[in-house]
Amino acid sequence: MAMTDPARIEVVYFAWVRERIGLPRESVTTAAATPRALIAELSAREPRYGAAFADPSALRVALDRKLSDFDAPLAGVREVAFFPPMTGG
Amino acid sequence: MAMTDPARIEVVYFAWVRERIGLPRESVTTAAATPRALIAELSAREPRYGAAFADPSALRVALDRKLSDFDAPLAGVREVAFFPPMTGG
Amino acid sequence: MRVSVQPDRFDPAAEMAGFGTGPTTGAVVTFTGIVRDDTGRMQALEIEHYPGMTEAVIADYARAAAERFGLSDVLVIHRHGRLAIGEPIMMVATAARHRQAAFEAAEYLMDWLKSRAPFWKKEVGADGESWVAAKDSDEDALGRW
Amino acid sequence: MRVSVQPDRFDPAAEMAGFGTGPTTGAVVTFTGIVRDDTGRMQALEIEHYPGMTEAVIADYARAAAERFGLSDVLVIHRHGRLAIGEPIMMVATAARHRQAAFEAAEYLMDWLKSRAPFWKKEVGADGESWVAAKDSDEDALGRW
Repeated sequence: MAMTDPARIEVVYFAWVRERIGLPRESVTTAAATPRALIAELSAREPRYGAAFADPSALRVALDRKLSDFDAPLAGVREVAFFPPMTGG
Repeated sequence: MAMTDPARIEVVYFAWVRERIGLPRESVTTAAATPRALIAELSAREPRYGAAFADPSALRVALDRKLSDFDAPLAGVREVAFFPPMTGG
Repeated sequence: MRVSVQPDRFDPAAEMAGFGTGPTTGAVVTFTGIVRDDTGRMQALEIEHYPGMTEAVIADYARAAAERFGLSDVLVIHRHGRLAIGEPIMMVATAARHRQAAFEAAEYLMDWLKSRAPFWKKEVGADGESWVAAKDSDEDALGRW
Repeated sequence: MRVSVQPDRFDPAAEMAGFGTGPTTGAVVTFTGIVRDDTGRMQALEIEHYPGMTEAVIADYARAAAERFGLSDVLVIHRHGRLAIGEPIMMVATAARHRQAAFEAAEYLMDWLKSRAPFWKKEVGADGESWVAAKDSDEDALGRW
């Protein structure tokens, strides 16, 4: 798993991701270098994360409130959000 | 020129066709079988008709208030309208 | 369905109020055309029409749009007579289940009314009057339907 | 340009009043999305959003639409929270010189907001709750822009 220096990141969840994890947001200290590494790390913690992150292709990720992708670097990012595809309009 | 039994027809003009002819409408007794024959007949009468009808491709025709074409039969028609292409909306 | 051909000014916002209510409407689209002065020398727009034919043609297209796009409501208002800069010329409103049908129906109506409803526009300006010429692009737009 | 992300109900007709006035506007298009009950068993629509990101994303698309389509004005209102059947969810309005630009800008905004603005809809019904799934067709619609 890609690692970097541990940093404190706000992790935010929406819609059914939030419901499965049971939290709207949490602070995580992690050395994960990418969102993909971060969800692997969280999924190893507790089954509820595994249930939320089971299929990354059904998820979207935003870094500091900009839509991004699961292999983007987390270095310097303060807020990571995971959510299902949007249904606005 | 295609002819039929003479009949009294209301002929109606709009926009610059009306302006060139100088009338919004008139009753015409004609044996013309089609709008094309009718404009030939009217054009032979006076130059102002010739000026209005010089280029039939720049004109549209309606028979009894339905858009039609210059070779449609006039038999039974009570109102013929000549006008430029529409500019609604 | 409502169709009005009228000389009187109307308020598009007021016409929109109450349009397309009902449990099957998920999308409402409105189009408003407004008298625009591109030259800075226009004083008014005069719209001539063919009484009797105009109303029938608009009603035909409104019915066709309602059927083709499954509209739950449709509204067309078109003015004639002398209009000042900034005044609304016409309005189309469509209500449907989904956004695509509402958008397509409004564009369908606009495209057909532009070239098939018997209206003729004349620009009245400081330099005189001139009839607005029909555009080939408006006729071409009909090809998509 | 005006963008509002709000829990409060709004009146699309009132929002349309005064929108897109100005001498270069010849065409105004509005789109309103309304809570629809297709099953007869829905009680409400709950809309969750990402505060801070939502406003920024909508403003970005509104600016992009204004530039790309030469809009003289643009308005986006989108609600969040709990909405009853028949209430307006969101509204887009575009003002341009010509009808095609106004229509295209409104559809462009709708297509992008549908799939890129961070909102999530949940249907609340007599039988329970369910998140609305994103449609492939909405993602596909982005291909045209």
